[in-house]
Amino acid sequence: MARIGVFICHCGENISATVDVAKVAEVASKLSGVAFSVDYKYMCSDPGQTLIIDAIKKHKLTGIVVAACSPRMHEGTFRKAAEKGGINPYLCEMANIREHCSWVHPKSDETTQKALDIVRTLVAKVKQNAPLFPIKVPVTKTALVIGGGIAGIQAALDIANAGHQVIMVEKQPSIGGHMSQLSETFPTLDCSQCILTPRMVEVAQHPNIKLLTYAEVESVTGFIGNFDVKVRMKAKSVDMSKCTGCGACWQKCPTKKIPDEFNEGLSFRTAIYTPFPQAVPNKPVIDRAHCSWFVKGGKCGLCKKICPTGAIDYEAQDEIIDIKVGAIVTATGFDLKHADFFPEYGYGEFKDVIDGMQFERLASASGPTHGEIRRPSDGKVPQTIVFLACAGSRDKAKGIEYCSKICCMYTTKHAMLYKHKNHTGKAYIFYMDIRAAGKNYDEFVRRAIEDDEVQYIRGRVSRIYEKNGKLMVKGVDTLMNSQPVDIEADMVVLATAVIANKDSESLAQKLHISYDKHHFFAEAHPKLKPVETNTAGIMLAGACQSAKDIPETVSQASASASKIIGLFSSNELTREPIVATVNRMPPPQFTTCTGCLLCLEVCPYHAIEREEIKDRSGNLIKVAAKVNAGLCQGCGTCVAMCRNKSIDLQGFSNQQMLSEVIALLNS
Amino acid sequence: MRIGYYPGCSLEGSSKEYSDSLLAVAEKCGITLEEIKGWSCCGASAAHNLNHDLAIALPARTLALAENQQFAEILVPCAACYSRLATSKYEVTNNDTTRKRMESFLDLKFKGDVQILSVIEFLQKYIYPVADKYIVNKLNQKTACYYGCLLARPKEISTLEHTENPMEMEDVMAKAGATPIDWAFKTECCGAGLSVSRTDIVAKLSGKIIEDAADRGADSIVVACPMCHMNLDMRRPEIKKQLKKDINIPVLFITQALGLSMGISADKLGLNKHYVPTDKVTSCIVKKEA
Amino acid sequence: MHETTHQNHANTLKLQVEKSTGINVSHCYQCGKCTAGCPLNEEMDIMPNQILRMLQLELPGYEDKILSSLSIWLCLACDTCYSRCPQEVKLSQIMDFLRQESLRQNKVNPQAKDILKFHQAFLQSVKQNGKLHEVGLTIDYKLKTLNLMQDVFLAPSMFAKGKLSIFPHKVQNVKEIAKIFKKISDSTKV
Amino acid sequence: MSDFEPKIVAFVCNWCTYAGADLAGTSRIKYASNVRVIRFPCTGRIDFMLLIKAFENGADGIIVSGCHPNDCHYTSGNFHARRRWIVFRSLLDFIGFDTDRITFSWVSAAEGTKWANVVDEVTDKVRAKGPFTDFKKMDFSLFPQLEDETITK
Repeated sequence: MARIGVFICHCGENISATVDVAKVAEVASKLSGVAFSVDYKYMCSDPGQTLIIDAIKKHKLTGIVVAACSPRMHEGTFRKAAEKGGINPYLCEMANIREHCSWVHPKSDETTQKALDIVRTLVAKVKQNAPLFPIKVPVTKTALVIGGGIAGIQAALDIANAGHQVIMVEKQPSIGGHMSQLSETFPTLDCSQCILTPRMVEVAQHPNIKLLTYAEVESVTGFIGNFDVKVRMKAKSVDMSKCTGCGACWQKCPTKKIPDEFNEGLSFRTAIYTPFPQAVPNKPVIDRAHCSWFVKGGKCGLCKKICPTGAIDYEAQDEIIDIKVGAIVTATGFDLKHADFFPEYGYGEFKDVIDGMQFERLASASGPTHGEIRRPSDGKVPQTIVFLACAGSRDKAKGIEYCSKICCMYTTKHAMLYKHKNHTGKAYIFYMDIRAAGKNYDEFVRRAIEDDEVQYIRGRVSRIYEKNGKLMVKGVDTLMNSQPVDIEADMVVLATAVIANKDSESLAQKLHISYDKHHFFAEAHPKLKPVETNTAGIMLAGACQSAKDIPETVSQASASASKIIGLFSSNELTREPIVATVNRMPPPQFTTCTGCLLCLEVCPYHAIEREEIKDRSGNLIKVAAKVNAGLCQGCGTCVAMCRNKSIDLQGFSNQQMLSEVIALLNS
Repeated sequence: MRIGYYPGCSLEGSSKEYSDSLLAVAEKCGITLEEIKGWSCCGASAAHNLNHDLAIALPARTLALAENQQFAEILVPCAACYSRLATSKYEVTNNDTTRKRMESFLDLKFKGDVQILSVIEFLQKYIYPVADKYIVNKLNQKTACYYGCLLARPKEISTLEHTENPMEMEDVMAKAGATPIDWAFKTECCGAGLSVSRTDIVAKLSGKIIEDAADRGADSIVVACPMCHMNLDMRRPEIKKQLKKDINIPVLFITQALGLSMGISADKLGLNKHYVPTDKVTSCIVKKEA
Repeated sequence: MHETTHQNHANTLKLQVEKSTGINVSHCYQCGKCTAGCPLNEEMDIMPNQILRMLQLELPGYEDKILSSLSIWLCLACDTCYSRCPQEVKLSQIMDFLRQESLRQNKVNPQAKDILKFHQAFLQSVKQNGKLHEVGLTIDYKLKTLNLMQDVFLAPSMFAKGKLSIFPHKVQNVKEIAKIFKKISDSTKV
Repeated sequence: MSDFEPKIVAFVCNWCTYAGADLAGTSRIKYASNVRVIRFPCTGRIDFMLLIKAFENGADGIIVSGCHPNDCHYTSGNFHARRRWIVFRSLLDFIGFDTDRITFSWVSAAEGTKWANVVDEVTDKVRAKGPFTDFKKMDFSLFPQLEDETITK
């Protein structure tokens, strides 16, 4: 038989001014199962809590209802008091007679009656409460960082510097990502590689970081604190332990005409290569798609002949390794939408129509022109450059509907860099809006306009065509009565759209995280959980979540790292026991679950698995749903979906909710 | 396979040579075109400028007739007519209310399932595969293929693979032994229906087209639309005034050019009907090497 | 079930356009790409994107300016704008509607009278013959516009080249065409 | 009928509407005292059979309210609730139930005023309809029984 205690709080006069608290206490004492009832001025005060603790002990209470403020305010307080009184904290419920009653209704019998109804409802609920125990999950204190761009580098260093192990997986032969391709960075114009390279080296040399380059995540299973990850180590064809990075091989490699990805196709590389001179690790791999040993079946072999340490290994195979990690940072970055889908701009057709990343390489001191802005077609220095912002962004017809966020700033930077290098040159930017919201960003744009005489023209360009070696740009100036503006340019730079990586969808499926319709990974909450995913233990950093500039990317990476450091701060993870469970009973029934697995379909957290119940000799008896308490967040959508009530939510069970409904309406 | 033929008004009048050359080429390749009985005007730009219902109803009438005469396909060589018929079909087949409205105007029932072929589609489908057999001459000249607007746009009805830089006419002309040039104005507008009412505008727009073709060394311009032809050929005096220079590039219908490569006589192809003399075209022609 | 019903205060030109064409005028975000590529932008009094802007704003006075503009009559429906519009606003269809509305409200720009008369003469010829009779059209147009001397030097050569015929080709059942014209004109009067 | 005061039961989610009702409280916004709130973690948790139970036990009107679309604390629970509601409503319509007595709304944690308005509007609406007595005429055998036999009223 239940022995419930009811504690009515006056909250000073906040409740007692409109609710007859004495009457509530009196009526409550007569409710079925109530063993004790009292009202007091401040239940949350020390004496108030002591009153509760003593009452639990004295009256041997099996559950308590505190009628006071919102549970969102003091549920934790009173659950602790319940625990001190010697009962399970989850046998405490709160009846909200302040926010939902005394504060919103006038002093009247109706208000008191409502308070009574609320108390009665919660008494009915608490009678159905079962003791619950926080769920403990062991934590493997190693983090996996997927992606070795600036986001991954920042997250890895933060976690490693906090004393935890980090494994970084990068699919390219070198870490560095897109940031290593950039020339200078807005709004300070500091050289990108100058600030990035030291951090890349730090990653490689950090005792707590294990770097796996030319590697990709193959599969992920498990849950927060306990992920099992398979990583594919792609065959590098070079034994990293023997290679010294001397460079003899790539200087001699006869296959020299492969478009260089790092230079965005503006130069060539060899088949055995490092992506760029500052690569980390600075050791080459063989690109098997182009190497004549692999393409032509055993021809060439020059690199093997000249390697002084015998590091070349044509026989090397892909390898799958297993790692165990407690948390994952997804930092896989972005792609740029190729400009081919704009036939009216002639990208791919006219050599001097290039995209923003190509301009970065032209402007970079380590680029194919050593930092001089020269036309790809004839190597001449262009006298007029037209930049097109929103080339694919905010264009639902041919591109993507969202704003790529970084183009306004980098286009300004491009025009500025060009003007710094060619004082007499003309730079025009066609734009729709200048989105320069960031510290010192708008000042940067103003500097370009006021000091460097970059010409901003508000309007889109309809078409570009070539005539007598010039690029004819047909635009419009919507600030000038929408007059057509035709410019004869030597070079055109398209600020192409930032899009999700092409394999982001398959990675999201491996990680069981959500992604939006543009294939960017989805955060758990757009405002309050911007770095977590809805799979506990997996965080997001950088442009894989949405288009971002460097400062934002670094902030998010550090935020991810701090979440993980927090997670690793104890040996066990404690989670609220508000989780779903599938009922179990003795054989031969085992469970009432029929294995329809509708719950599995609706669970937003992939917390429900298919379980096969087998007899001792391994024969399948039945299929049922099983909840992984490590993943379940307690929303209860599965419970409402279950056809025969085989799955239930602890803390909000079917019995509890039904008891509330019935008690509420039957005074 | 019966192919219905919709010449349209221009091909019965000012652009008779387009029809003549098309029929001659078809005949050469053993293809019969059967004129749709009782066809009427598509309404052209006048109808869609002044009355939306009329702009749908007039072409719909012809479509309904073609359907009743059991044509699976009809050839509409005039780009403007093609555009109107295809738009009408698009609206009627995509909107049930429109179809019912049109049926009540026309007193005709129809489904809108007749396949409408532009001249380009027709050449691709029926002439291109067999052309080698009949081509005896090499045109041996640089030619600018001009598509204009109505074959290329809008995307709902255009059958060209690339709106901005189509290559379908180039393929045909290359087969006829011409060298198609890469130029910038192949889908720019010639001024179209303003030919009579605003000749000044037509001279300006068509002038730019002629000038670019000349700048890039074209010996001839090839078109597939009577309106484009009229503006580029017949309006040449106004264009000359506009450009302040004399550009004498002849403008041929693509079927005339193809006909020449098949050895059909210039007279039969109606080359004498042009304002800009076509000697430049014919003088380049050489015998195709076996 | 809370439903808020928005009461549209007036039947603005924007709403009429949207109702008739099914195009959401608000999709236009004024990038100006239509104007930049318009072959007739140098001739227009109000640029294509400005027409959309004026429709969007629904300010008093704008409707008259749109309907009495020359631009709506110059538009050739070449669809260059639509084929490049990032927001897929089919401007040519809006222009079709605006012309008809301009005509209906008798607000045709004086400079567009010739264009209008050409179209009217054209349709007249089609109504009479079922097909266009180019000679008939030319005579009718000249009488309508009093541009009697225009192209007068072309005509003899056109006859000589067999490009013009004095007598119209007629559709067998001409009355049928006239009936369609009548039905449509009746339906719009209602 | 003039002194009839309807009983309104509100099934709300913990993260948005419950918090919105809290905000109405801290802002001291007054509204009809007819409503009684039952707190769920998420609207996705709400079994619509409980609505039937509420009517069976004397409720005159019901509010179901949660986070706005795309704002669900659990990502998608409110979408599941909405989908189930659409199906459930057509079932109720089919059997002739007055679905106007059930109000589905989105009230966020910031919308204290909206919560008060929803309660007032629903109360007025249901008050005008009069007490709900139809359940006595209804054949509840159409619905599977909930396991309430063990519960003492």
